[in-house]
Amino acid sequence: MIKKILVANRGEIAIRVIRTCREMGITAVAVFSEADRNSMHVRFADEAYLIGPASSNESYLVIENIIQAAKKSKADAIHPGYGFLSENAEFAERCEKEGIVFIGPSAYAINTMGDKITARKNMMAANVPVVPGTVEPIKDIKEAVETIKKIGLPVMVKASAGGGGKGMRLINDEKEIVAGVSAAKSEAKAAFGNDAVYIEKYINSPHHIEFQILADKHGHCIHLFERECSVQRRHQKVVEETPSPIMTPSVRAEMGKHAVSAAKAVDYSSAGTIEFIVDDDLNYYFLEMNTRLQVEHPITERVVGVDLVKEQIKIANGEPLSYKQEDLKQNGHAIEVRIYAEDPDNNFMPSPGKVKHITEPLGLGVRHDGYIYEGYEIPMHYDPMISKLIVWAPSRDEAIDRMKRALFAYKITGIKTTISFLSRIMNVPAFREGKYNTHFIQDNQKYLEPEKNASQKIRDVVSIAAFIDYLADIDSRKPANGNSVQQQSNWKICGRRKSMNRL
Amino acid sequence: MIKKILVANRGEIAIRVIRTCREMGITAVAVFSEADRNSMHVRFADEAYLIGPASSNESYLVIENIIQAAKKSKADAIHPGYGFLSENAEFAERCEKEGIVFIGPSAYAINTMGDKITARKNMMAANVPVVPGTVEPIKDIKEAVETIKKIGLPVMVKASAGGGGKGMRLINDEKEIVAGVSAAKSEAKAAFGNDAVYIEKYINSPHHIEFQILADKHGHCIHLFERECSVQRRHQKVVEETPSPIMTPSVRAEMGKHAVSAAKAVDYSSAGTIEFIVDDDLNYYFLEMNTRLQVEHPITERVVGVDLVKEQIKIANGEPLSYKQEDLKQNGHAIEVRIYAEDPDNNFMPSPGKVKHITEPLGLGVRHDGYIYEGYEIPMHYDPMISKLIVWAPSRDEAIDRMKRALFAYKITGIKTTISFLSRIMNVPAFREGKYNTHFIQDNQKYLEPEKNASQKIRDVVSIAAFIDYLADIDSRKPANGNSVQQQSNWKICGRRKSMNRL
Amino acid sequence: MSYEISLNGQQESIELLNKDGNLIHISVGDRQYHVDLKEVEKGVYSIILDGTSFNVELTTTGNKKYLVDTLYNSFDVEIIDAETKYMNSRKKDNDDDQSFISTPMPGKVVKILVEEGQEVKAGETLVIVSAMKMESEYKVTTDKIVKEILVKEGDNVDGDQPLITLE
Amino acid sequence: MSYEISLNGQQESIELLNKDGNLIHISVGDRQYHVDLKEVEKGVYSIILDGTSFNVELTTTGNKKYLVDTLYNSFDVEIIDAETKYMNSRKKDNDDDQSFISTPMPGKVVKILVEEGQEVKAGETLVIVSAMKMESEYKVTTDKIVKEILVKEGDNVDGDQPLITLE
Repeated sequence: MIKKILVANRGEIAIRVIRTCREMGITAVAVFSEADRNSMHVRFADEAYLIGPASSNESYLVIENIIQAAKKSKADAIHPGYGFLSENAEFAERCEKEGIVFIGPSAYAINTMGDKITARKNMMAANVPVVPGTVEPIKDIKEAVETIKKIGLPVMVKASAGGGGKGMRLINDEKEIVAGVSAAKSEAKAAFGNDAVYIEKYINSPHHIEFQILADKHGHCIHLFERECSVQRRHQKVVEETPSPIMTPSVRAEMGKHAVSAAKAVDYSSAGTIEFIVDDDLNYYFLEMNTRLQVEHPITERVVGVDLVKEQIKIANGEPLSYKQEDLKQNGHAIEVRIYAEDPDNNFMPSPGKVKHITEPLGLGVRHDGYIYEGYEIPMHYDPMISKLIVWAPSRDEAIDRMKRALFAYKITGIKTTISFLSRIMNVPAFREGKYNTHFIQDNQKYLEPEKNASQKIRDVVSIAAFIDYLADIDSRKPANGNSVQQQSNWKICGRRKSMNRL
Repeated sequence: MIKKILVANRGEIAIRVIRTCREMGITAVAVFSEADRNSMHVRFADEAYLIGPASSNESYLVIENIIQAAKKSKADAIHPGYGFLSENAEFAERCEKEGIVFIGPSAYAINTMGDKITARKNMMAANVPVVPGTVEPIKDIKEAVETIKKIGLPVMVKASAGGGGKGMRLINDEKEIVAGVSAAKSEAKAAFGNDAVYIEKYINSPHHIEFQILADKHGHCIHLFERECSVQRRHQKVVEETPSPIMTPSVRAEMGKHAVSAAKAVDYSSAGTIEFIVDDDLNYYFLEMNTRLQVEHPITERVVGVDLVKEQIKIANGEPLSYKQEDLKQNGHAIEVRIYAEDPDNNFMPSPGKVKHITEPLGLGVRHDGYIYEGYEIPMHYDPMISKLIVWAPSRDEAIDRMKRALFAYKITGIKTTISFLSRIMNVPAFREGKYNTHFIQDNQKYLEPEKNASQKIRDVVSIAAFIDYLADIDSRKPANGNSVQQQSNWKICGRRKSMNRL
Repeated sequence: MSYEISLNGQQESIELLNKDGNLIHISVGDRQYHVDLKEVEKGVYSIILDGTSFNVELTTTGNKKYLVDTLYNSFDVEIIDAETKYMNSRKKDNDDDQSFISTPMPGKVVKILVEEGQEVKAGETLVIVSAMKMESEYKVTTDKIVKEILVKEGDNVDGDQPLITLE
Repeated sequence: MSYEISLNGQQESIELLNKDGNLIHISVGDRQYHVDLKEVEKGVYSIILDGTSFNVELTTTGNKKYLVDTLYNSFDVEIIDAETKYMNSRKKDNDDDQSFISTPMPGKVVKILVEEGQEVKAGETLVIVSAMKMESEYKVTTDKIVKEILVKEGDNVDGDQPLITLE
């Protein structure tokens, strides 16, 4: 039985894992770099051990240091969170060798899913659909034409040796095939000295939809439905929701079965995610598997009613799954947004620094998972994500309204954050209608520009507040009149007396 | 259509109502007394109007002032929250006369349910079970004996003119009837000069279970299941949960039907609560109706998935109910605790004052509805409740674990609060087993005493922190050495340099 | 330099032996500790001792006096330096003597039941103060004479503010 | 006394006309306001103007300079008194001249691409600084000579700290 867990992570995910440990009566051990002595996960844990300098290459990523901290604290198990060592097969192996339970899948599963080509082959063997295309290079135009006809249009022809868009041709129409392949080949030849190309099905308006799975060590595996993650910036997810606005019950059931098959194909245990690329007609293809907890796991927790970290720990303990597939259903709608310490009005420039004031949005249907506090200096060494806001409501429309309300009331001063950008996303018509794909952010730039116009009244209110603060500040610095009791501002005392009279 | 709502309340309930207004695109108007200029509801609302001095008799309870603020702000409707004017029929009538929508039931329903005897008669007419007993005084012993046999033992014989326990006799056994009634009569005669008594069924181990109902203006009425509210101190609820641990599906269905009948008997519309007294055998009797939103409404919201304030507003708008009875089900388990600014280790002495620091417990399954903030001076004029913590989990056991975790992480310094007392309740065996009634707190005093023993280590850690703070404070007060750059503590600078070297 | 520290009334010696950044070597009574101590927010200390993480929050309650909260407990702590020792020795004589009536928290004076110059018996209620919808009665512990009444009915009063002086 | 105030670069006069407790009569440009203004937390103001409730949060960004956040917008505000006016008039001559390279936020110097004394062309990158897993390049805006390099690769730097001086 696991009695003590070392959380090999920092930030919001460390705190999130510790909360579940506490509910299960498990002692939680934090580890921290020298830059994180003040971090909330250190204060929040039952125990805390220093594991090295600020740079994660010298601390959170050093297997040896984590293992030493686990031994020193006599932890039975390690939860890796996400990022850092969470998908490192060597770390999982090392834990096993040291007799420490790694709360995650086997090194074999991590390795197999970690390599794109091996994963693709395994998935094809398990009858999980993958993006149609050729893995081996094609040299012959005739062979290319046949392959393209088999895959179906549109396709992308790509230089095998290529990169940077060179030797790439999108083919939409049958008439373009010969010319397109030829052009790609000659361009590839010119650019890389090699005219081999391969062919891949082109997904016109791709959706990123992933399925959460849970698998125990007794061969049971279930899925916890999908998450729609198509709102992305620089390939980073910004907003996630479940259910997906484009999903149908039959496709959901089918994709869920394929997700379970995918996990079973690598003898998976623990929580994991199967990512699919999906087109507008709901054709879907395996993209990759994340062999760990995801940042966006809370929306599944809210809609399905399962604590995923608790299930991970129970699975690691060797217990069978607490739920059967038929026990699970999706209840209502959940949306998550990720808040970054970045300046959305200045090309998303990172904004580490000292947090001055936080107003957290709470209330019905709102979950806030964060780690910063007032006076905390956000280190520049780590990921800029500072919190996640998760809302739930019976319907998607109500969930959007609730997210707008929560973002409206969410205020962090001292650093720049993406809160205003996220608010604007909620107001984009395509988002409200649920009609969006991974091109969402570039397609909707005009809605996402910062609002530059403030009314004269608001501008004047701002001026007034700053001016009064300035006057009060001057006043408080005035030298004392020799009488120490009178050191306090006369102006302030006068104000206070007057307001007492009003009472 | 309601476009602007004045919230005639303060504290957490004002903020809770404003949140829903915002989700519905409705402008929220706050009102405040002179003691509440700094209160969060004033800061949180779109508009705010002063309605009088600190004393609620001169502000929040003055109908005229509220109406004037509503007119000034051009509010279409008033939400009364709970307490203050929420069950004041005169206020509901005045709103109607002024053409302002009162978000609550009719003055008729408030009046009828507000008078205990009228309510009892109405409920009997509607076939809702009431506590068996006689309303009219009984003079004759023979009549008394017959009545008691009809009601069934045990009964309480009470002096009609009485009070303070005089002329009261509990009768458990048939043999005691004649002697008991005689004794009660002669005691009543001696104490009050009047030997009339009445007889009431005695509920040995009473449970307080209430049903949430919603009724629209089109004759539809549904119930949203029960809340168990038996954990009480001085007749004030402390912990509420849903479902009730003693409830069965068939009794629930039957009580729900009676709750709907009760509401329909007074042509009820809006949200309301039917309170029942229930014995260990699940015999239940109508106690009273609360014709308003309850403090504990969030546990129903969480388990049933309905925003009760939103439904109130929609009903006030004349819309039909959004839900049918068969749409609703209880999903998982929710518990609420109320946090008071009282010192549980000192006979629950009120503890107004200035809040120094707050650490809010958040994360999966936790809702925190409060209104205080760091630096806020809690006024002495109003109710000492400062916040509510609501948790949800799939099962009751997990919900208790989650509540323990949340209370563990919940910290308010500067004032005394009941957080530690609530933690102790979660650890009482009778609570964990779900076997408790309204005698819970007096029956479990030994579990609820403050923990006096802290380990030597914790005591020393406390001493060390205070001592270091004291030294740092002395150090920071040392006069400058003439050199203004050196005004900062040499000791601190030295410490900082050294820790920079460590980095 | 060695000080005394009083924790919930129990007094012990305390001495800072060494300090290197946030690493502190300190003795309390006859026990020595090496702790990693940081003030992470104003008055909030994060302390790591032998791997265990403690959160300690201080509220200043007077000169050299603190209310200290840990996750489970609250403690009254006082630092006893030479000055405090001197003050304490002087105060001792009058310590059990009640020279005024006050309330521990802010409130509103509801009723004053005595007049200046009146003799009052031990246990007699002098004043009723309400806070947060609750009324509390304040009594004398020994027989006294009411010297001065410093407030009137309806007044708002602070915590620990003298309301009625006695002799 | 009348001051000037600059809000996102737009300058207007501002004058406190009267103050009675938290009730303030004030003029901004040619507009007059009666506002109920309270500092409810340090640097956080609650303002009620004609019934509308505003929350305004101030962060001091320099001498007489504020970053002011409302629920929807952020503003750079500067109070312009006689001293500031004098300083501004003196500074104007050198204003468009870039005399050093700095970063707007704290970070770590990843790479320095120039040497002291080196001539650099407009648009040339002098230094790369990383923060939060993102690297940013800092360039010169006009042709310059590198005067002094104040940091080395691997150094942690604060926001607005001069890294390389130019002439």
